[in-house]
Amino acid sequence: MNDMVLETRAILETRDLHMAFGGLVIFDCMNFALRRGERHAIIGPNGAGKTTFVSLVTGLLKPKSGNVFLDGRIITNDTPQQRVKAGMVRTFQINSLFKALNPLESVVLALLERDNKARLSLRSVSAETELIDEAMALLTQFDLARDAYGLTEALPYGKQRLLEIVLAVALRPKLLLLDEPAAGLSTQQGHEVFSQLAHLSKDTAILFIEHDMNLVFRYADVVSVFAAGALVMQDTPENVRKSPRVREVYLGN
Amino acid sequence: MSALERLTSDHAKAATGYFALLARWNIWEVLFWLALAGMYFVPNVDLVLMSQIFIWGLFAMSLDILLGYRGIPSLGHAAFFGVGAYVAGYCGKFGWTEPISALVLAMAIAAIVGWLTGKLVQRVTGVGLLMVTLGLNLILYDLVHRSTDLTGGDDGLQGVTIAPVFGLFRFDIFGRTAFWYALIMAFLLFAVARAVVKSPFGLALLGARENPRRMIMLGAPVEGDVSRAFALGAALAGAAGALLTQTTQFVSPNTLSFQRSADVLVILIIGGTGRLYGGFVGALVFLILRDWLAAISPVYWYFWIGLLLVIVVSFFRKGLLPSVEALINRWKPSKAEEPSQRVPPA
Amino acid sequence: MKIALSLLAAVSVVVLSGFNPSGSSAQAQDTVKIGILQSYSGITSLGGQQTDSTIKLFMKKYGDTAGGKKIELVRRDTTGPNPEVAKRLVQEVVTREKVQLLIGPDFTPNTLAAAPILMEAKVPSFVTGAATTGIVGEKSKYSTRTFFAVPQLCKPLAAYAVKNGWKRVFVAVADFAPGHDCEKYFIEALKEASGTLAGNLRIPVSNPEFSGYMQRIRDAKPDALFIFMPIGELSIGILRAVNDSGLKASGIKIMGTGDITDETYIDAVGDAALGTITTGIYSTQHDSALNKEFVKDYVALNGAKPRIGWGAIATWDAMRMTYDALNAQAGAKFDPEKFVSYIHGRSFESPRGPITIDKTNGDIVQNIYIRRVDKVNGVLENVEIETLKNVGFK
Amino acid sequence: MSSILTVLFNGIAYGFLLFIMSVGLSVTLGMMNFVNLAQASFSMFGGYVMVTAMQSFGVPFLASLPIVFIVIGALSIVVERLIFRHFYNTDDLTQVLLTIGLVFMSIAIATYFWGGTYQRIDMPSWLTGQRAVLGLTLETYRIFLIAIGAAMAIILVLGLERTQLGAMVRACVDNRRVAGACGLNTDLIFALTFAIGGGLAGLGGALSANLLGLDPNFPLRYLVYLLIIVSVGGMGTISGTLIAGLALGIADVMGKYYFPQFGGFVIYVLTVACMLWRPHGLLGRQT
Repeated sequence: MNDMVLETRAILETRDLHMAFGGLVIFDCMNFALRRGERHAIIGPNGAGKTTFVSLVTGLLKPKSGNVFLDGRIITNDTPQQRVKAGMVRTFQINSLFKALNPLESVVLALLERDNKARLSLRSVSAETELIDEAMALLTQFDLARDAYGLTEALPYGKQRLLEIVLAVALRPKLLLLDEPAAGLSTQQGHEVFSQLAHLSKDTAILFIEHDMNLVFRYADVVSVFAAGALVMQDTPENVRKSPRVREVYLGN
Repeated sequence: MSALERLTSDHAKAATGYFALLARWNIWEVLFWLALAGMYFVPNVDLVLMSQIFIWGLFAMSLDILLGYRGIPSLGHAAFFGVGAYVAGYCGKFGWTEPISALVLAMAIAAIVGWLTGKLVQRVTGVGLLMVTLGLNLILYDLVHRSTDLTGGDDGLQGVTIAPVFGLFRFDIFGRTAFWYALIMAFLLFAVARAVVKSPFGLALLGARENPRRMIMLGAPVEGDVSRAFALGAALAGAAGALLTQTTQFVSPNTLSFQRSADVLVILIIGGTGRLYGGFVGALVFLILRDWLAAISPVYWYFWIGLLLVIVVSFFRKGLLPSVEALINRWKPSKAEEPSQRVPPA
Repeated sequence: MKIALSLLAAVSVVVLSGFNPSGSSAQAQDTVKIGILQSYSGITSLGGQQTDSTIKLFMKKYGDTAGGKKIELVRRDTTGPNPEVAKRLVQEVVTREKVQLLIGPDFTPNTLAAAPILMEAKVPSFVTGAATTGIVGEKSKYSTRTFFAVPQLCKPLAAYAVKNGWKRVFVAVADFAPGHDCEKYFIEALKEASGTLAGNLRIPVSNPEFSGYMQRIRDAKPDALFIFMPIGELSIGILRAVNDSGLKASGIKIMGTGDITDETYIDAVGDAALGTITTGIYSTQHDSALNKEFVKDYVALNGAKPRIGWGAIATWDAMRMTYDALNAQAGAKFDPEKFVSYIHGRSFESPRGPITIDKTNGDIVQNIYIRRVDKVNGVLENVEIETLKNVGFK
Repeated sequence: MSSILTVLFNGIAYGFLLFIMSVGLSVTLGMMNFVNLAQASFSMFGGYVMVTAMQSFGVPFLASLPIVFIVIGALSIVVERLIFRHFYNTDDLTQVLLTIGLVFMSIAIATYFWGGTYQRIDMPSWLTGQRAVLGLTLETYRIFLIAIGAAMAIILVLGLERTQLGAMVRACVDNRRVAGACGLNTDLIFALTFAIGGGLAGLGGALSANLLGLDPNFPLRYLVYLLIIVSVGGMGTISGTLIAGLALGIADVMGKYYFPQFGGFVIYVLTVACMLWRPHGLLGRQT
């Protein structure tokens, strides 16, 4: 792997990753690479290990063996916080938000944590005017400005989904991992989410798990197909769409 | 950066305005503290009882930082109160009689003990957390209670002399200095706690109370914040302990007894968690009621205190303050409500 | 931070000024207000009830005026050894109720917390429920002790044991301040009487289980066991354990200070207390006409339950001295200095026996009785078997 | 050598006593996920019912035990129906505060009915004194405690953890809605479980009153011990409570015999260490 050219160097890489829950082997020897700024989709039937893979990469789960590299640096044993500080941010399949905080406060909190300004201090939050402005800008960008002051718990599911993504984007990640971002959204909202993501700066890599094939084929540069804990195929969306093996993986032979 | 350009300026101003509104001292807060100060001039008021209400209020507020803002309950918060009380007691006994500096020293030592406790209980939750805090409190109580040559044990620390405040105001038997000293110190420490709770750290505590897993994913040092929250809570509790020692010139093991840990929890729940004022309102109600009940039915007042607690837990679980506020909000809905008050931790 | 906040503060202003337990009536010339600060609730509620019954009896016999002044009582509940509450109540009754005398507060921590106030406000007080040495005297010039000082009860049994040939004595005390004092005095006295210490134990105050200690005492094979435990479940527990574990049956003499066989708790111990030898300041069995009359009247007025304990006799003597001192300054305005100088140095016959209040520091010199627990017509009693005359408080 | 065996025997007896006193709480706390500190008050009233039965009605000691079980069981059903059933899905802290309030009320009620003094408890003659067993002189009452404790443990472990009733109770606790859906009368089962828990607590109070002394402050004195046993033993398992009770009982007695100067706080240190090492108790299920 050391013959990689610098600018196409992998932002994320796993080398012979092995993971098992007790006897059940999830990944035997998973090698995976994601280039800087690449928009990469992971598809595959349920139970193919997609969410487990994301949890391993983001540190919520520890692999049995093998290593994970971020920007060329080994992070297998880093804590989830260290990974976030290193620029790797994820969203959850099921919304995981702050019930009692309203969207504005939630995003401001994310920004404060990003700039590590949330430690013991006597200055009021209102003093952080640029962060508050940035938060408001992000909410406006994702069309949540009108809901900024309402209770997060009272937001419709679709808007909560958007807020989940805003919280991740707020951290200006180098690598954004999205676990079924469009889940529970209408197709129109789904496209809206993905077009927002497309606008993100070029050097932010995005790795997302998605079932909606036309979203995948429209927004992904590269598609990986997972099945039963193995990377069956990794290619451009068109090739994956045409490949008989992918159809076989989904429909079974 | 087209998104930023599209930003309309009024959106930004409204957002900063929102946080400024939350931080600003509103009229009712000022009235509350003036009312408390006004108690001094009420004819025939028991000044010593008032000073102890301020001390209990400060102590309950220190628990509110942990329980109301970070969602960590504790059955052993009196441990920090006792540490502060004994540090102030030793200062008074061994020549460091100036009260304010002794108070600061007491807060510092209590903060260290709090920080260590935070480290210890980081991964424990639920009944286990209640048991660990209770256990630590009982161990400290047992140690203080038995080492008679060091702490005077059950008879308390003797020979504690406290110099007049600023060399001018002696702690007289009528409790005048005690009243003002306790009130002003309680107010200053309240202001500090209020600033911290309105600061980014306060927001981080609320985030961790609501959803620790999400905070981890924002890169927040959640466990480190637990220790910092414990240090802050312990420092304020230690200050309350020191105030009690200095206003009564005496300290005994019951400053860190299980009864005190239970009482402060009851006071906070009666007042209401998550708004810093709950502690003071709870202290006002609990101490006046107990003093009055003990006078009219000396043997059976336990029954009425128990009944009060059952009623508050059953019908006013959010506490008196929030329930009264909810009543008032029905006619005149308020615009900005503190995040900590919206969804009670229970 | 709505209107609710100042609404609640305003309510409490009303509650506070309106409801304080008793408005301070103007200080009439011809009344003397006595503050009664005892524990009426919680673990030690018997102390308060006993004080009230004794005062009721005293005022029934000697009327409610003394030296031409009407006696007015102001009662407050210290809720047990709770210095924070005790100090506040003393301050309240002294500064707002303007009491001139005080019976109590009970327990050593409460007494110590109250001392500076009583000194400054010159309010004479009677220590009827705290035994630690040195809590009367120079630190509280206006206080008089009618209870007892720890050494008074702890020292005599050492010499008594050696005299009866029980040379090897094991000492077991409760692990708190008075316990450590008592242990120190007893071991000193034992050395003086050339007895040998078979071993000593400090038993934690919150402790329901004694069998480990019983085994340790049995292994040491002492002639006698000396016990110091506070009144209450610890005394009951250890006496039952000593009996159930067969220590007493194996011939070890059981000794202790009178607290462990106090009349108010002895029935709960039952026959396990039989034969226990204790030092005491008072027993209802004391053989004197004055005592027989006192016991008869007390039971007639207050009933047999709860039984008469040391708190009662300490309060009785305090009332006795109050009335005498007030009569001595009849007609004049109440003068605390005269009151205290009249009492300090006085000797008189109390139902417990002759007592003297030390001139210099107001502590008590009294007879100390060696007693044994026997059944007197079916009831467990502390029968006095030896009298040690005028034992000092050092 | 004999003293070590006697100390061990006394430790086991004290362990069984702790088990008897806290098994009621482990039933309610563990199986019903309800932190009921007022269990200590049920124990106190159990003691008072026994004392009243023996002294006012001349009921012999052994016969008074079933009476205590039934009376306190009934009392706990009333309290459960009136108060507790509204608090099943509240958090631990709310339950702790509610039950502390009930403990305060029970102290005043006991003082009102039975007075503030310690109760006089006369054991039947065959239960007092010592007996020579295998060369050791052991206290008869402690032998009786071990016998009753063992019997209760067997009945409970088999009864609640191995029988259909036990399964029904655990089903209700794990998921009340679903259990209700498959036809289990959850209210009845919850009330019944509380009755068993309360009855056991009453029995615990009656059996321990002789050793620990009975007065209105009984709950405050022994509340902490009950909590320690149940949390160390593992919320919800009878066997966990038994092992924790025996372990702490023996450790306490042995501690006092071998290094008496440490005395009381050995138990507290053990508790904190155990709760940190296994927050759900020795045998507690990972809830």
